[in-house]
Amino acid sequence: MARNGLDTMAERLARYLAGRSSRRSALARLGGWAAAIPAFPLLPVWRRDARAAAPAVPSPFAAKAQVKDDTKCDYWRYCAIDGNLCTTCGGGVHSCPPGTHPSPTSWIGTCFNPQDRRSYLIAYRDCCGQDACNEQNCLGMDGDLPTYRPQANNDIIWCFGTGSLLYNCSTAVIVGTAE
Amino acid sequence: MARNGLDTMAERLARYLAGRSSRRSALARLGGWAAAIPAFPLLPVWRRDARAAAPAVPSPFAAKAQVKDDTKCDYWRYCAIDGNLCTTCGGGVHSCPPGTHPSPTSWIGTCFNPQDRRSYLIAYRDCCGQDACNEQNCLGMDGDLPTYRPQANNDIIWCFGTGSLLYNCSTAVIVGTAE
Amino acid sequence: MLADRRSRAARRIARSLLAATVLTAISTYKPALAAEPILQTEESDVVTLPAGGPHRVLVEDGVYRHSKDGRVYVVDLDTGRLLGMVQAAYNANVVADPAGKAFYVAETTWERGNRGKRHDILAAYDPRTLEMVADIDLPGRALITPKKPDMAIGADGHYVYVYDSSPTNAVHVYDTALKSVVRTVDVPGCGLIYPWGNAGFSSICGDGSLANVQMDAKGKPTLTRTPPFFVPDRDPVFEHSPDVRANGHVWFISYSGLIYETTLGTQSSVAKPWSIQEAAGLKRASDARAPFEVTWRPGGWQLAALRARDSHLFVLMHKGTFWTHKEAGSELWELDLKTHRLVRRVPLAAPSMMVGVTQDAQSRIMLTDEAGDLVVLDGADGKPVRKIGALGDALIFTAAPGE
Amino acid sequence: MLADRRSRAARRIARSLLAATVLTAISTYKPALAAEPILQTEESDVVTLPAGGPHRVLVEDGVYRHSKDGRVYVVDLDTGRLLGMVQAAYNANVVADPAGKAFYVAETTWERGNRGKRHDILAAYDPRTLEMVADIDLPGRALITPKKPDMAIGADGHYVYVYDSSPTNAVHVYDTALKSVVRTVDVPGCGLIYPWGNAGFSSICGDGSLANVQMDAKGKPTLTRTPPFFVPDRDPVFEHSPDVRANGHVWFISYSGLIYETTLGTQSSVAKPWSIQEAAGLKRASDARAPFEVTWRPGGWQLAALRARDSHLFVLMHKGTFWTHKEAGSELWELDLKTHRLVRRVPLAAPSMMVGVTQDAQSRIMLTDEAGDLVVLDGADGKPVRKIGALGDALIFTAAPGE
Repeated sequence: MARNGLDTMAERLARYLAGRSSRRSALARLGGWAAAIPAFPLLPVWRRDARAAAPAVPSPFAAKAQVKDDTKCDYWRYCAIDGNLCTTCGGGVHSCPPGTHPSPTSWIGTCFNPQDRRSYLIAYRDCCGQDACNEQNCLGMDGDLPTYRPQANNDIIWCFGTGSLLYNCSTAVIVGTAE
Repeated sequence: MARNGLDTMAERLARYLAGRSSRRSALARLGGWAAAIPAFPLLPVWRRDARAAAPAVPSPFAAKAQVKDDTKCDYWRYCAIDGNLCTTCGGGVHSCPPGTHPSPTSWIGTCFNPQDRRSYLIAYRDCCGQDACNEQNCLGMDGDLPTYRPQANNDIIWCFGTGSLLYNCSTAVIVGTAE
Repeated sequence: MLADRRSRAARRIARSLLAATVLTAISTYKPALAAEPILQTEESDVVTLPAGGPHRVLVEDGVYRHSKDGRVYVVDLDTGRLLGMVQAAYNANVVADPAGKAFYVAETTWERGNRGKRHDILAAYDPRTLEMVADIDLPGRALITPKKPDMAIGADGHYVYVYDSSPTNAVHVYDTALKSVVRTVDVPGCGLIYPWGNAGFSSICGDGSLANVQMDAKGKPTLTRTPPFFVPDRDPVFEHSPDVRANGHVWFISYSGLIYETTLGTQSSVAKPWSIQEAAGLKRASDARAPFEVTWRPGGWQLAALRARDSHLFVLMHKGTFWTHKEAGSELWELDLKTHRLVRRVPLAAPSMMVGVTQDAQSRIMLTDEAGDLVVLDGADGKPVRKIGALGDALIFTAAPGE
Repeated sequence: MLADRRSRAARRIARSLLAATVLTAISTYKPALAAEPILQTEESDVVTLPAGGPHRVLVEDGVYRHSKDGRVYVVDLDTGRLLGMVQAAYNANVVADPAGKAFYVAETTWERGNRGKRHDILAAYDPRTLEMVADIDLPGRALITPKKPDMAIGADGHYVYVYDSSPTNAVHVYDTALKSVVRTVDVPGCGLIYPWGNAGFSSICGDGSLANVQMDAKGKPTLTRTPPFFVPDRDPVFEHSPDVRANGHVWFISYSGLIYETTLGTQSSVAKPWSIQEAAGLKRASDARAPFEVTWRPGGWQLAALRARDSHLFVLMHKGTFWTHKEAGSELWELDLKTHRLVRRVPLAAPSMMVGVTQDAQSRIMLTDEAGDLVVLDGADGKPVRKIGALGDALIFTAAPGE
């Protein structure tokens, strides 16, 4: 019954990098892990030729999102964030505040940018090493699944591999398009 | 220049038990440590025969104090307390909440009881081992001196000898009269 | 006047001597004339709680803003008083022994606060003295904003289960008699712990199935799987679905409001789901395939609580679209799990992320609000009983006796 | 599907492999077509601060309600932005290197949070990366609700001094070049640290005198005492009396409002005191001998701040009796220390326990309030500049460049 180590690792890796899907429905934001163990994944698919048929606004969050102020909860990338915005804690939208470290792993959401009307894969990388930065706290729930689907859950402390796993704030990093 | 260990210990002990004074002024609440190193102290002097000439209300706090509700900041014994009332944290006026431990040492204030119009020596013994109990927080300043007079200072964490020195709440224990 | 640097040991000795002397001095002092109208001198002591009743509950405070200082409060719902607290550091979990003999906290610290060696800890407490009766290091634990089913206890209190996920999904089995972890059971692709019987638990798997683990007398586990009974991408079930650990009965609640009555065991069985909204005379709510539909939906953190004696379920409900499953409830809906009918809708004075209920005849409902209050309602009619103001910072779940 | 219990080491290895793999995968990925109107993929990074100006300050948050999680905030007063934070656990203290090369935090942790081995720590930080450049254990430190003079740094930044009091009063001398404690100086009967020059400090003693410590080139200390210059029982001087560490100038402020201008050194000299209230055209305030007199009095926590360039003192004042020395100020009084005259009374929008000031020509005044806001006023006229809302829980003191 035991599984070999590489399989297990590949499966775990798949979870952390999950969210690969070319479907244009709301389901696109949900990870592909449950479907199967994929071949060793590199990065999300990036299909430029699907650009012409951009999806309609895919979620209630996206319908109200803005693209100008990344220190506010309704900024488009924060459709599935849970925690303190690093942009208000001394960091940036993809930068950790000084004195903290970005988690090399993260969970992945899919957010719709109302400006170019594309959906992007967003890695919510936590910045770790100091206790909570208590500036702007936000909770986006688009596509957030329970922890039995860890790749799509925003309650897990995504601080693996950063030394101490104390959670300070969250970034929202574009890692690909979701088309 | 070195002092022998016993002297130092005696001096420290004196600080913790300080406040011995038979003067009936507001000064009575201030410790006797600075005056000299006393003979090895036992407990505060208790002079019954001074009873007849009880002092007038000795401080602004005492003038407004009440004797009925020990969960309120204006309870007479809290004239010089600083912190969370153990009476609101699962303890009592001289009892620590379960899971915490009373400090064997404390600082000493002198509070006036408006009911019997006597002044008592009050040991503010901290209860230690859990982080702050955040119920009723009070700050009495009667006779509170800076930390260079530790026996009369309410900012020191009086948790020596209790394992961890995390401060949970404060009790106000009658240890003698101040007459 | 100048002494040179002294050893720490010497200071320690001096300190303990000092402490001992002062204690002795104080405790041998007695007032000479007890008849005098002078307040007696007192000795310091520590409260030991009397045996608790059904309204003495545990409330976990996640303290999100200062998560190193999470704690568990012991609260008397009848007086509204805080009876004591223990540390529950950094995304901790707590479970109570079914017979009330102890409670257990799984927590995590680093030796230098935010750095240094990590300790994943299981601490056991005497519920009357709140003194630790065990304090061991676990092989690890999952660091997740705490959900109740990240930790569980068997029906007879012998095993405590602690969920781990770094890096593989596993459950550490702590033996409360031996005071040590006796087994780690891998549950690949699955998470959370819903206990059944004395030595069994089930986990929810990423494909919508259940993994059922039974341990034999030696603690050796056997795992079985059910077929998938829900589609996680479309309408996942909440982690905080309420259960009765003694008989392994769980009512899994989905984001859209479906209830899957489940009997756990080596062959867990799941009944056909029914809709909370339909039970209330409304239309069944949409799932992720129609996310824009606004209707009453379940949501919150500990969003549901079960009163086993009459099979009543209390669920926090709010009006919103799909993907609002963590929104605080503006109403509390009471449902009869046997008849699948709504008993009552209780509008809340303030939105609540949490609901708990005591199991006794005069049951009490517990809610919270943004200010960290613990709001107590009468379990019979949902009427307000009292508000325990500012009990904590982020009250996230409760544990009531016998639940 | 069941794997038996695995060793922790194996999990660790798997975990680090995993992390390394993911990092590599991400960092080698580059967008193929930069010209396309598609938002570029990004890499995660960590902010390094540019060199700071005079308005980049440190603010200590004592977090009284969760004191294990005290912290020091780095704040830009011009933008009102939080630039970063570092841990400052349990009654910590912070001092900044006079040239801005580093800052130092003295803090205390227990390995299991509220229990286990205690660590008294001195951590040094790079002020632009907020990375630790030293992290050593101290022989001990005093656990006191933090006052600024519980820790100090010499004028050239070579020595950092940490006050200890358990059980004897002593000062640990940390050598910032050697990154270790090189000396512990006992100051029996005295407390607090007011530095002067590169290798000297004074402490206030319980009888109202000063102890002056000078260390020679080898760090060997010599101690001298001044005669008492105040009566502590009657009118003690505040711990948070402001100083200029470079030249050892301190203005000791008494509870009643007397100011003792003092030049520290091996032979510290104290000038005849003058009254804040008299400087404002009022009557000199009573001391402990007449405690009921209600008048304007100094009070708060960091209740006074000094702007060295024009010798202006800012003091928080409130109306009250004696024994109200920790009451928050309802006005800020600005005094000229050379002429002993009141410059300005600034009524505050909310009472403040803390005042700080920056040392530059466009100086800023920092205040706080019950909500943990950092309120910024113009140092020229006391007019509001901005409010940094809810910066922390209990802002207790500030450290501005060059103070």
